[in-house]
Amino acid sequence: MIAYFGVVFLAMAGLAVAWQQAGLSPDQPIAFPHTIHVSKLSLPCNFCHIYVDISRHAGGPPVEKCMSCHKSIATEREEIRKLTRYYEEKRPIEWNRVYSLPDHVYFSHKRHVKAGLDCSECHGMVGAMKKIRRVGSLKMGWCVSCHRARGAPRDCATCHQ
Amino acid sequence: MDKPDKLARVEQDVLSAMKRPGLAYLAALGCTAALFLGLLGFWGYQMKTGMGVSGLMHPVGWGVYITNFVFWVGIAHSGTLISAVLYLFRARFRTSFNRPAEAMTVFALLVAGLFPLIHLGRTWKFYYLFPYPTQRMLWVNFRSPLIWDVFAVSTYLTVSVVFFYVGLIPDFAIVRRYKEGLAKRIYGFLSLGWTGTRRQWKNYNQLYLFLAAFATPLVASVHSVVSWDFAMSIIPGWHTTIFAPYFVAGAIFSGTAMVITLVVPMRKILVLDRYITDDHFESIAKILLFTSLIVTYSYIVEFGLAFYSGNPFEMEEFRYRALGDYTVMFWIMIFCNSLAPLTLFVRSLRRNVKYLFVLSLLVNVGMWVERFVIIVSSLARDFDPYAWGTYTPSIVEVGITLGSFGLFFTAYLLFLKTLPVLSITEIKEHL
Amino acid sequence: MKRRDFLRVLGVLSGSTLLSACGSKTSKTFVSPILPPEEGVIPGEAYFSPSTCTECPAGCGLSVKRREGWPIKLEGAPGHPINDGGLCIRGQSSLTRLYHPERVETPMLRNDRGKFKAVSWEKAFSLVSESLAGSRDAGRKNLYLSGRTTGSLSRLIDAFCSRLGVERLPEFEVYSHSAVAEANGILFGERDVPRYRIGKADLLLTVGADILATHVSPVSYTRELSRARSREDFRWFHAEPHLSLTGANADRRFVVRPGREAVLLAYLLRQVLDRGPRRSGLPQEAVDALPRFSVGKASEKTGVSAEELAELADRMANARHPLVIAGGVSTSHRGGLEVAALAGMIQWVTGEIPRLVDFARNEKYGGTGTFRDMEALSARLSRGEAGVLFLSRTNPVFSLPGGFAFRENVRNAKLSVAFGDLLDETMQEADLILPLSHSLESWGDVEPRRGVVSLVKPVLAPLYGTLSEGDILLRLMGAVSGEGPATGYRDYLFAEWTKRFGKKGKDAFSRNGFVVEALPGTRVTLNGTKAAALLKDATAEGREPETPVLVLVPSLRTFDGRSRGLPLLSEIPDPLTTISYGRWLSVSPGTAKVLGLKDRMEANVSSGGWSQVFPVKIQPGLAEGVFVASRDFVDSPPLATDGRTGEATWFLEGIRIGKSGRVAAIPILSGSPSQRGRGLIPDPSHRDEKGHHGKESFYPEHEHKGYRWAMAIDLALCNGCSACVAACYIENNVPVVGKKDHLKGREMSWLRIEPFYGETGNVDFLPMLCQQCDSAPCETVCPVFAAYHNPEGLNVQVYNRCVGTRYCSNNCPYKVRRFNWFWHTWRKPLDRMHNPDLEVRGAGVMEKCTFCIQRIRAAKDRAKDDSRKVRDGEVTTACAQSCPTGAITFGNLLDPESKVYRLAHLARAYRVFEGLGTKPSVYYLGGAKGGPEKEGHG
Amino acid sequence: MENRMMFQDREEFLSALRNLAREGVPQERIRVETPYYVHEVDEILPTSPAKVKNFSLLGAASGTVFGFAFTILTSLSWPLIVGGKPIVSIPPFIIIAFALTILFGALSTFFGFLILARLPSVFGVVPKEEFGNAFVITVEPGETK
Repeated sequence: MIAYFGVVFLAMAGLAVAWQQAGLSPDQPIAFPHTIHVSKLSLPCNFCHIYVDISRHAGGPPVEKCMSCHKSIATEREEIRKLTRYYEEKRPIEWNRVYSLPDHVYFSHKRHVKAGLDCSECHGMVGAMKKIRRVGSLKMGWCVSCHRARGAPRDCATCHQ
Repeated sequence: MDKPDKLARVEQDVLSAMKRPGLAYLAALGCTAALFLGLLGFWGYQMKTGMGVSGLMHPVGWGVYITNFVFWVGIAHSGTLISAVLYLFRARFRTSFNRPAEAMTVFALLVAGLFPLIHLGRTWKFYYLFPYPTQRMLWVNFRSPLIWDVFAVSTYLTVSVVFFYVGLIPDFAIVRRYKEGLAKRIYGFLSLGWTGTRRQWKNYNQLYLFLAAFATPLVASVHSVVSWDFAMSIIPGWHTTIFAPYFVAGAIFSGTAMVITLVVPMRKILVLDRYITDDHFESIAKILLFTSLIVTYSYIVEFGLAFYSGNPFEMEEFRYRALGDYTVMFWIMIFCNSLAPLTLFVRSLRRNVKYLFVLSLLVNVGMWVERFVIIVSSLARDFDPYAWGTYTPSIVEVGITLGSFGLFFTAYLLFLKTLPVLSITEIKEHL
Repeated sequence: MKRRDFLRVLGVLSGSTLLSACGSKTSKTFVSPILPPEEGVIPGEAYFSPSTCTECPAGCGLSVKRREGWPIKLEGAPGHPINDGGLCIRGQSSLTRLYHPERVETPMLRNDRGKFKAVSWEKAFSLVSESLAGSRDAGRKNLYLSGRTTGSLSRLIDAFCSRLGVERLPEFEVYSHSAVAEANGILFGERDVPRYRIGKADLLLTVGADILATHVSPVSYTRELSRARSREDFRWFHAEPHLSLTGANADRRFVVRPGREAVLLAYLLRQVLDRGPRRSGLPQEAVDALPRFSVGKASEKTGVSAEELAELADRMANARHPLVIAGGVSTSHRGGLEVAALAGMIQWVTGEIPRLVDFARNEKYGGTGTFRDMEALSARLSRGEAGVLFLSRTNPVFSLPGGFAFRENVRNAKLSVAFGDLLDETMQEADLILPLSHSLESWGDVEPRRGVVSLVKPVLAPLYGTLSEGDILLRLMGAVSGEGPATGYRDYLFAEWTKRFGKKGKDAFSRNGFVVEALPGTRVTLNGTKAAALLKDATAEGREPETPVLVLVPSLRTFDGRSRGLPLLSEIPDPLTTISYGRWLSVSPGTAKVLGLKDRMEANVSSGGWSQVFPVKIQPGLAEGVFVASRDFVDSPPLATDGRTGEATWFLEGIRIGKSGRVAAIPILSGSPSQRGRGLIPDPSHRDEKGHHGKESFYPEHEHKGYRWAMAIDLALCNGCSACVAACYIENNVPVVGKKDHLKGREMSWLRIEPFYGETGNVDFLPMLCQQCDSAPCETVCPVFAAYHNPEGLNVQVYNRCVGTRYCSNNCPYKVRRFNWFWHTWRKPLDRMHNPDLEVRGAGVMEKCTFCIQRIRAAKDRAKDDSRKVRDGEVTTACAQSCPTGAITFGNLLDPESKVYRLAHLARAYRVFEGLGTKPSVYYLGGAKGGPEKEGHG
Repeated sequence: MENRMMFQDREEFLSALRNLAREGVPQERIRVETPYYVHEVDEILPTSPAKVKNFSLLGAASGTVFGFAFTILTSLSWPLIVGGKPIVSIPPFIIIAFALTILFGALSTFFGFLILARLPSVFGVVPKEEFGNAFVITVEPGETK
């Protein structure tokens, strides 16, 4: 009997772990290197993530913005060709989410940025990641521990919607 | 015949139950098991589709499931009463009942334990109910009677199982003697290697005494806690101070009835008349009568309080309970729990085992209905008249209820074939 | 040990755990658009743009709430001349018309087998233009019939008709108020419904006019009424043969014998002439013609008690600015014209024209045709005179009496072309269906009231290949003349607007969403001769319908039936009967006793050759011998038309009622019509009932941080119109569960209107929502803290923590918690309405009113940005926002300056079941409908 | 060479035991096995009463303490107001503490018994020899004083 449940549990646990690992660092339609843009060119985050300090959502850069430089820069590279193709075919780029929260969570980038939090606190050293991978579990405990540490509100209604 | 043979005779009589199962037995087991499988099926269906497959609605959020929960927890009680309380009181007749009674307690609690889970809207989140450290850093609300339930019932189950097991240890040693090969090893293992040395007996004796002492308060506490699920709410018809004693009495009442229901056929089939005599039944019948009177008294008090209170909500509630949509249930309850048992004032009836059996069935029905009436009729007529509504159980709920009986009797049948149905050692001791 | 025993149970669970693990609908991608979205538009923020509601002819101003480009809610436009922020239940639900799963998506042509087949617009246009020409040559007339049309579209239709030689028929409205218009035409030469300035009156007498629910412009009237009611001296009386929502809300309601309204008014007019200050006189000939009644006689004829008549007369005579409004059922019987005329004369005599009765600002029903016109049309069709018949935004096949045989005659048209969005009876009879865009998808303007122009502005591109009526007409004109569409309707409108308002005016118009043009006042004089002629046998016997009579009334939820298709409207119960789904017949308690009818029993109603079976609902307050059914419940009733006004008579006379013996399953949501003296609404006559302010708590009070959100609901203003309920449904993604679950008592509404009837049949409405109790019984019993109290006094429900024990719901004295019995789904594209600020709750979770916590969160977010506290009135709940009467006030109870604080501390403020010590945060303002110190009604 | 005496009759067994006691055979050399508890044995060979009760007391006490500590500390770790009641509301916690008192008490009594009775014993699982319903006295060899 106990053995049986042991098996069931292990199976479920294994599944859960596999599930997570998969989501940690998905491939992107265009292998965008944060290393170059953040570290080398040291662009500020909100140069591309235009809404990060005015909205819940950080938002991605309009393709036009990418093209403003990449019309001329590194145009021969395969990835940039992809980009140009998106632009010419007027197709929006659908990036795979690395950080996604469930529906019942209310999270506002604006509030956290305005509270003086540095992006790296949650997103890690993006500048050092050739391919973005998730740092932090995004589990409730993960949020709460930080909220506890910084005396941020722990009223359930702040985050649960 | 002289003493030692008597001892051997006891062993043979009791253990004869454990010989190869006959066709009738297997058939019975098949039926009960099938019912239980039905329960699992219905439950799965309910979890997949949603609670809507039950008859529950606004305002009646609790129905048959909670009724079953209270019913089965109630059943458990008399087991403990007979095995622990009567032990402390050194009541001799207990010896012939305590093993089946304890078994009943354990199985009833296993069944009861299912229902809080079955009635959850999101059963798959049931672990939220347990206070264990999680990454959420969240604990449970210890102010909620439901959490009290979790603690009370699981404690009760644990203690009962230990008590049951401890009682079995010396008997396992005896069974071991009659078995060969693997079975011998298993029973040997279960007996923890009991040999009946002096040290073992000395500590065993005290262990049993103290377990009895620990179990005794549970008889009162557990069903009080269960009753507080209702008494702690503000629903007219639930929010009453008498609920705790009222429920405890009811629990013992129904449990005792269930003991009779179980033991009468057992005695017949396994020919244990020598050990379970009519005198024993008479004493049990007296308990039944006594608790029935308490329960009846509680019914009267409930109505008395309601009408004396002058509280319009209470008054309407009890008028409705007796004369409203569930009036039939109410009067069934009165007949089975209050009127029928009065016949036990007649000695001949107390000693008439067949009669007792029938009566015990009535009481089982009556007590189930009592819980239903209390739970449903109160919810159906609470404060806001706009929100009033009536509830009728669905096929799913019926199936699951039958399934719970299936599980209970499956367990009991297995018990008959695998464990000594009476406490051999004790009978020997009292020969 | 204990763990293991519960693990034993887990065996079953583990399976389902995996099943339900995958639930989140969060999109797994995020998008880089090609271009940055339009200036100032930020994702995750809500934007509002002005438009106009087209669900009924009233033309209320909208402010459309959009998220990420999708309209997710309609709200009344604050400051709009018609509705000033309020929006009715139908207006709220109009959004479900836009996203309706069964909208007509493409033009459809009936093929030879009678089935509809999708065709291209080009095909459709060429077909129409050919048969236009064809039938003109064949000597047939091309006809254009539409519902009431105002503003530029009306002019475009004229242009279209003259250009293509199409005859434009008088518009068809089921409720065209032709009796009133006719009377005004005869008396004052203004054939129209004037604007009534209720707000300025100090005595209002409404005769049959259901001004709160369906009459002409309900929200506008409701707003004005609230304004009037805020004045101590205002009184409102209502006379009607049946029981309407309006009657239920008047200070006092008189039950008049059907068809005897004229006697009442004649009596009053005489009284006013005799005693009142006669500001403007009645020509002698008319005075002579006016029949004279003693109080007794009048009372005997009308069935209104002599005392009440006398008092009414006194008040009428002494009032400074009395206003009489006749309409609805009282002007739609054989004596309707006289009733309307008498009302007009009282208005004249009391000199309230033009002060309260303004013909300069007509409600623009002049151009609207009558049933007589439709009779004529039907006849012409039967004679096969019609070539191409355009049927736009109108459903005569459903609305016209059976006798007209319109359904059959439509088929005689060479080509019938129906415009519409949802397939209705008329469209099903048509040969060609041209799908119309929803007003949220199209440009346009309406002029519901003369000089009041309201903007219709698209907030999204059409979901399907639909066009606005304007575009269709323009492209048709193009197709016929062969040179293709001259311009789009948008350009046409811009030109029109610039022409009408000038360049600046046009910009202001499209910014504000409305324009109120200055108009010269119209002087009218009463034509004595005609008046006299009308009065001669105004009160003649034999005019009134013979009882028992079945009164067919417009419906709060579906108006003339045009809103039937909208799912939300059938989910929300009718406030008087609390029936949500299906049809019913309202029967008076007395009659029910006599006939041995009970709720839900089926009764067979027959009159002449016509008969129909209805489930019965016993309706307190209904007069004996009077039966009521909503117009759209009745299939092609045998209605007569009044020769003089062309108004249909909404009375089925001398009906026979029989029991069918069957019992129908109709969901009656209320568990009890009376409140059983439980003081949910304390009787204003004895205040003390309201009683003790809660119990003393055994525990110390817990303090609130910064805010304590609270609500005040003025029961004297609430009229049960249920607009708040609709608003709540849409704002909070509350699922529509359907009839099956309603029958089980599983409706999901977070906010409900509870009607409670008194002995006299008077009714009070109690909006019941989560009371956000300060010592909430639901919180204590939750084992997992899913229900808890937050520092701002909100009773929060954490959906994702809920395990679904339903204990909280059991323990809630107000029974406002709703359990998700199933996985609720929204048929696509209805899910577009979802408010992204809330989770859509899954099965097994308890939910309830949150005081629109998402709105509070947004407001606090804004406040925090410019580091201040949320201002009073800055945040309000969806229900409060939509309420046409302004009965609901939301705010911070800790702020002594706030409006809610003031109201909560009024003498008539109380909380429901205060004796239970739950300390609710919702304060109800008791008192009679008429306001604080006024008499109760009944 | 140990010598064993087996009796079918309770009384014979007891008298034999009495004789041994009178002969002054030290207790630790006498091993007794009985089919059920025979309280006279303890009178004949007096020993200190069983210690199981100490475990009971210890368990029960720790149960109570843990019960209160657990409820109070967890409530404080994430204070949430419910029903306007204080964060630490003792009355409900008493119920939890009570339940845990019983639970811990019962369990520790049981385990106490196992320790004191030297159970489970590996050799006992399938003993070399079984005496059925016989009363057995085994005297280990050694000199009598």
